[in-house]
Amino acid sequence: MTMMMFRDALRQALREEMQRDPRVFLLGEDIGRYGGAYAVTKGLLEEFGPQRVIDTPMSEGTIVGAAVGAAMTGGRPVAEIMYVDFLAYAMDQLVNQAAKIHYMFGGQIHVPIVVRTQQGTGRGAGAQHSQSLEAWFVHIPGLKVVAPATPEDAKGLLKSAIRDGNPVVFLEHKGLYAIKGEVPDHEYLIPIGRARVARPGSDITLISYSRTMYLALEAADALAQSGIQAEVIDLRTLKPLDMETIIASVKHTRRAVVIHEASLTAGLGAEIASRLSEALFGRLAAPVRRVAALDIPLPANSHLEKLIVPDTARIVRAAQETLGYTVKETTA
Amino acid sequence: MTMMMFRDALRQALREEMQRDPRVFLLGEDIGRYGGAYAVTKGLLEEFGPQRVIDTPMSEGTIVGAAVGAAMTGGRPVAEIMYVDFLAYAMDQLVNQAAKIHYMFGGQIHVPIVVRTQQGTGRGAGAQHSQSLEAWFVHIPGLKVVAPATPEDAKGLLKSAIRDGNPVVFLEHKGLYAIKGEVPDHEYLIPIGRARVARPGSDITLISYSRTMYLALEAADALAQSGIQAEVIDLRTLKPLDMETIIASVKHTRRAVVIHEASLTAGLGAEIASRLSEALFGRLAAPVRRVAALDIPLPANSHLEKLIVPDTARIVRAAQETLGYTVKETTA
Amino acid sequence: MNHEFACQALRHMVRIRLFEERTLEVLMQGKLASTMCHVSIGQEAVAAGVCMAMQPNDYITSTHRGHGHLIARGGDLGRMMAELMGKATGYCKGRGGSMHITDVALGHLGANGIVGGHIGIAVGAALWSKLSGNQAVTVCMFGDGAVTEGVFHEALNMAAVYQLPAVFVCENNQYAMSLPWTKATPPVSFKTRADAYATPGVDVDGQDPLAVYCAAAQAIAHARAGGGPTLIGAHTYRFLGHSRGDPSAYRDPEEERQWRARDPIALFKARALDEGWLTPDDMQTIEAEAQRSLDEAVRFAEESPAAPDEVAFEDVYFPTAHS
Amino acid sequence: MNHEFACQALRHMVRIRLFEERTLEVLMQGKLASTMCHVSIGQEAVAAGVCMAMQPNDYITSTHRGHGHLIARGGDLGRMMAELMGKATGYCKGRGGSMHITDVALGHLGANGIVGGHIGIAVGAALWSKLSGNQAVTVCMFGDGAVTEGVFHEALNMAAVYQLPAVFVCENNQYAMSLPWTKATPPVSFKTRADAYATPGVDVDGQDPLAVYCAAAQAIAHARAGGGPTLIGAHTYRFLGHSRGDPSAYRDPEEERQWRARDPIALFKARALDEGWLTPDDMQTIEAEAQRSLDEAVRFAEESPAAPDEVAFEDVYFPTAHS
Ligand SMILES: Cc1ncc(C[n+]2csc(CCOP(=O)(O)OP(=O)(O)O)c2C)c(N)n1
Ligand SMILES: Cc1ncc(C[n+]2csc(CCOP(=O)(O)OP(=O)(O)O)c2C)c(N)n1
Ligand SMILES: [Mg+2]
Ligand SMILES: [Mg+2]
Repeated sequence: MTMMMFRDALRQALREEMQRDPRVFLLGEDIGRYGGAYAVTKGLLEEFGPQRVIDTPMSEGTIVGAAVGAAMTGGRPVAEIMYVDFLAYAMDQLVNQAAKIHYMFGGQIHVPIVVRTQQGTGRGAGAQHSQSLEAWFVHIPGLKVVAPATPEDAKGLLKSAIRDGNPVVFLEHKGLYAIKGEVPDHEYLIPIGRARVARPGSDITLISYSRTMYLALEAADALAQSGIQAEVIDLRTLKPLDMETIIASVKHTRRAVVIHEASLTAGLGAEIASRLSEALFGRLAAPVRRVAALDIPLPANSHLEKLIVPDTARIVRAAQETLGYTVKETTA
Repeated sequence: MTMMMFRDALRQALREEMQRDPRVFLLGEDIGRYGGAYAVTKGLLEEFGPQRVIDTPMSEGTIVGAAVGAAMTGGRPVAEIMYVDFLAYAMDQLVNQAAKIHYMFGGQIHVPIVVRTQQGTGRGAGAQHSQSLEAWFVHIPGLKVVAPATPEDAKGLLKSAIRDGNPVVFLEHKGLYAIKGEVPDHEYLIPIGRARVARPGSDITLISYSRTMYLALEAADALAQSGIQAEVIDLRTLKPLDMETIIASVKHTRRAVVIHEASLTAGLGAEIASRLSEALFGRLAAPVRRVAALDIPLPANSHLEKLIVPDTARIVRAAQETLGYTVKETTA
Repeated sequence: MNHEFACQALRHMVRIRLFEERTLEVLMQGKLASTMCHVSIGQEAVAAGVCMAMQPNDYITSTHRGHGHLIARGGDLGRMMAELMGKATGYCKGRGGSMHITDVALGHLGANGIVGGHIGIAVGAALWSKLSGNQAVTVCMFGDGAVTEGVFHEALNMAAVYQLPAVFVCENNQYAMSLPWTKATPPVSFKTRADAYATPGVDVDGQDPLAVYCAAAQAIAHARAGGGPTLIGAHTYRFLGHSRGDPSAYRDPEEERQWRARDPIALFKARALDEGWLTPDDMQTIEAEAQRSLDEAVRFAEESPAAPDEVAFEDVYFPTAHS
Repeated sequence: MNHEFACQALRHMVRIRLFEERTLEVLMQGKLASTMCHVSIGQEAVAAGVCMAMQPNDYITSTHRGHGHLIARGGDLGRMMAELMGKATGYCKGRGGSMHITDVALGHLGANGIVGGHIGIAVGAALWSKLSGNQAVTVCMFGDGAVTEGVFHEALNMAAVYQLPAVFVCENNQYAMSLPWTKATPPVSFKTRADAYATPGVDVDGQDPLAVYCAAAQAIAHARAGGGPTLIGAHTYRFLGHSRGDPSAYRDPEEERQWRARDPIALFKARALDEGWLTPDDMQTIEAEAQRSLDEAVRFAEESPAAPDEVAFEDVYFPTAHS
């Protein structure tokens, strides 16, 4: 194992896959000499040359469109879109094209692309640079969606995404690039579609992904001080959802809190909460709680931003309320 | 009251608002001489002239962008996007601009636009012309989202949307334009944000909107034959959700099925189901069921299409299962 | 101009015309599986001229009005008709219909229902050719409506920046649904539009397969030689409505009359006779053969089983073993 | 060229320069509320020249690098600095920061964080001017990066089709982040790019406020008279990195040196002396006054209360009584 930053783990994945498979290439804005806005691709231009690391003009729609076309004809493109917010320019290419081509054309062809992008809060970057839009992608059949929290998972999942035969939206978090974690020294893959128990516990399940996993772990620490053992699940893949792992945990704990940085309403938490409520009906000790961003755009102001998104205190509070929950009497 | 088609009710709304307020104007593709792909604007060019009914080039992004700019400077634009699928080209303008400007610019300015569009299945129109994307819009703070089912509501809600000071996504259903219903003769508005009980009942609540309201009513008819009284709710507005009306009904019936044509996963049904499960925890007789499209793109084949989206039979079955539900024993 | 070339050009045009006339009949009989169907009657010379200039390993991307592109590329009429009727033997298993009709084995990367939606895909195919050295040229067909979508600009720019082997062919049939070209965009030639990307641009008579062929052949050769993209504006006319039930009330009947007088098939036949490229016998043979192929195609399609229910549920994801 | 004009031009440029230098200091002190901040040092002549050509009722849309546009439009330095520091007295209640800084009362329709995101908005403002007859012209400022976004094309086309009173000004500072203009797009003048829309296009020296002013004034007059849009390419250079922490390692130091030798303020001062537009005293007065305004602005901002928590929760929706 080697300790490394999230961004370095991603870079290792890209490098290894580019070495392994000559069809793999990268395209995006400022990914070459600049090394990417968040320094993920630093050095890859120098290593692989401008045929494999392609700086594009500012044309997000056609970056994704070109990735689709290259994938349909034999390439294995990994496109970088600097902020998920800018994918708003490329939704046709991602949703109407990439996600549907395999089905629409009768299975004749498939679209193995990875769209790496970056989302979330933490930098006071404002309404147009801080969104978390995973729910959009999770809603679309034909896409896969991945959102790793640790360097190890980031590397293993990015490698799997590159080898996958389908369009994968790979969501990084702007606040995680510099975090460090152990990464295995040998070659490995993390399978798409499998969640991970990040911390075992028996009293309540905290369901998290991407940056919120760290908040959930902190909350679990805090809860442990009052003797509560929280189990933390790191989803890792958002589509397909690993409901098996989630349900197995909540079956046991009978209490769950889902945490995400995306807006509450119609966020991924709703999907998980409703699946849990259905699967474990009558067996939950309290309703599934969602700790999410308020339904408010994000201010370009680090202090105000913090008021909108989940923090450890809100998770702890939600967990405590869930643990102290008693069914109110029906007053029909 | 006058019997009229959905499209005619929409046209009346546009006409009345254009007569009332000289700032109201329409823009979109083929809305002038052609009268709109679904004939909603027929005759309005002749009546109001090319300054108020503006045929645009094919540029969905800039249609919405131009609406935003016109609204910021005093106009009251109503943009038509022919299919919701094509809004994929305009997500930046709708989501990063229209939805955020009021907040982002400190409340200095607001963006009173209506984006009328059309969605749903029923015509075997294929993967790129049949989506139902309401969940995308409902997820975005700053937008309002409306999806009427009846001509009366269509007219009253469109008038309210035009008078609203915020961006409103107005979702019509391609299968509803020719349905008929009574429309009041006097001027009226239907408020944004209020659901309607479309059929009272006491045994189970069917929560529907847009075209699925008719399926829910049919299902209620079928259920009535075996003595089950289903209450049908027509949401009408999807953002903000009228949870008060929904909860009031389900508190009473203790059973609910949410029905929509959008894909199941991360669809609006998840939001409603999780809010219900939380609000009425311990008071539901069965889990909230979702009857939605399968997570599959839509085939350009009317027969196959029907296999993917909800129909009356599926709703009846879900209702019956909900009514016959018994909590399974925990097998931990 | 040799005899064989003329035979082929006429053959393509006639097959397209007959296929689409037959499609309209089948549609009127209620036998199509989708409501989406757009025919290109009047525009056949563009598809014929362009596809004849292509090599077997080249790629083409197509539009909602794409029957002609697939036919001229060598598409099987039976599988096409089967696709339109939603049959199991259709190109897309009866799941794509007219608007997504595709034969990937022919380098056809799909008809597309989003106007402009495939233009980026064409850039990507051409990019991969450049990166992999596969020697293919990608031809991107699109309508005049797509010219005003942002992707047109992004794609032309990107193809020009990377000097990609791509040829962009605008089938300017003068209308995007009801919007006349003259109201969609200022009166600017495709040559001038291409100048904005420092790339060759040319305007050709889209009613003349030979003119289209020459422009396309030159552009394709230029692209294959590493010279980068070309923009071709092929000026043509859609003889019928945008789709079923569109009486084209927004068009001037006199304009329609004038364009109909320039039917590409009639013009080509007259010229071929004049120039001695073809005899009346040749033409009759071609037309009879096309007729027979169509009869057979329709029979094949009608006798094919409907797409079974399972087809609705397959192919959402490509199976991946790796992870 | 009169004395007053020169005073104003210099005043604008100096205020912008000082504001941004001060912004960088404040940023280094950790006093900005957002991490997003882009300065336009080196490009001041463009903002000055353009805004001086505008009338009070005109509109302007701005970019992520927009301090200069708002200052030259008459923005209050104190409220601007307060906005950057996240103060309650800021233009956007401390919620917009540098990238969304806006004074709507000045016809400023917002700085925008999405490259190209405001170009459609400019079209809409100009469209409403045409429909309402409000006599305003809308000036749309954008960077070279935006030129390759699809919206640029859609907007130019739509403005040209409707002959809208809009002026599109590309502040071509030679780089979009690390991407040089020469690699973003083929070497084509803005004149030629405008030809694609049959609309006037002009390339000007963006280091010369007078040249920019003349081009903008002509374009604005043309637009106001109903002549439709103009595309202006103002060629300039960003002296510093894209944003904090960008050492511009992708640039040739020799190139930087050459451009720095063309500092718009130094150039203008030299010329103003030469031509007798301004005396050294005039200049000193202008600079001292600007310095004072900045000191005051910073004091105002620092003394202002931080945006209270409630600000985070307000203004998601505009209150509507009607329904
Ligand atoms: C993005 C998008 N906008 C609108 C439509 C609806 N539509 C389908 S074809 C068409 C006209 C297209 O015109 P053109 O590109 O000239 O092709 P033509 O139909 O003339 O062959 C329109 C508006 C669409 N399919 N996609
Ligand atoms: C749609 C979009 N893509 C990418 C970015 C990230 N980004 C911000 S500024 C910038 C460069 C913009 O270049 P240009 O338009 O020339 O303006 P400049 O920064 O040079 O003033 C980039 C890539 C963005 N904000 N929006
Ligand atoms: Mg056309
Ligand atoms: Mg620039």
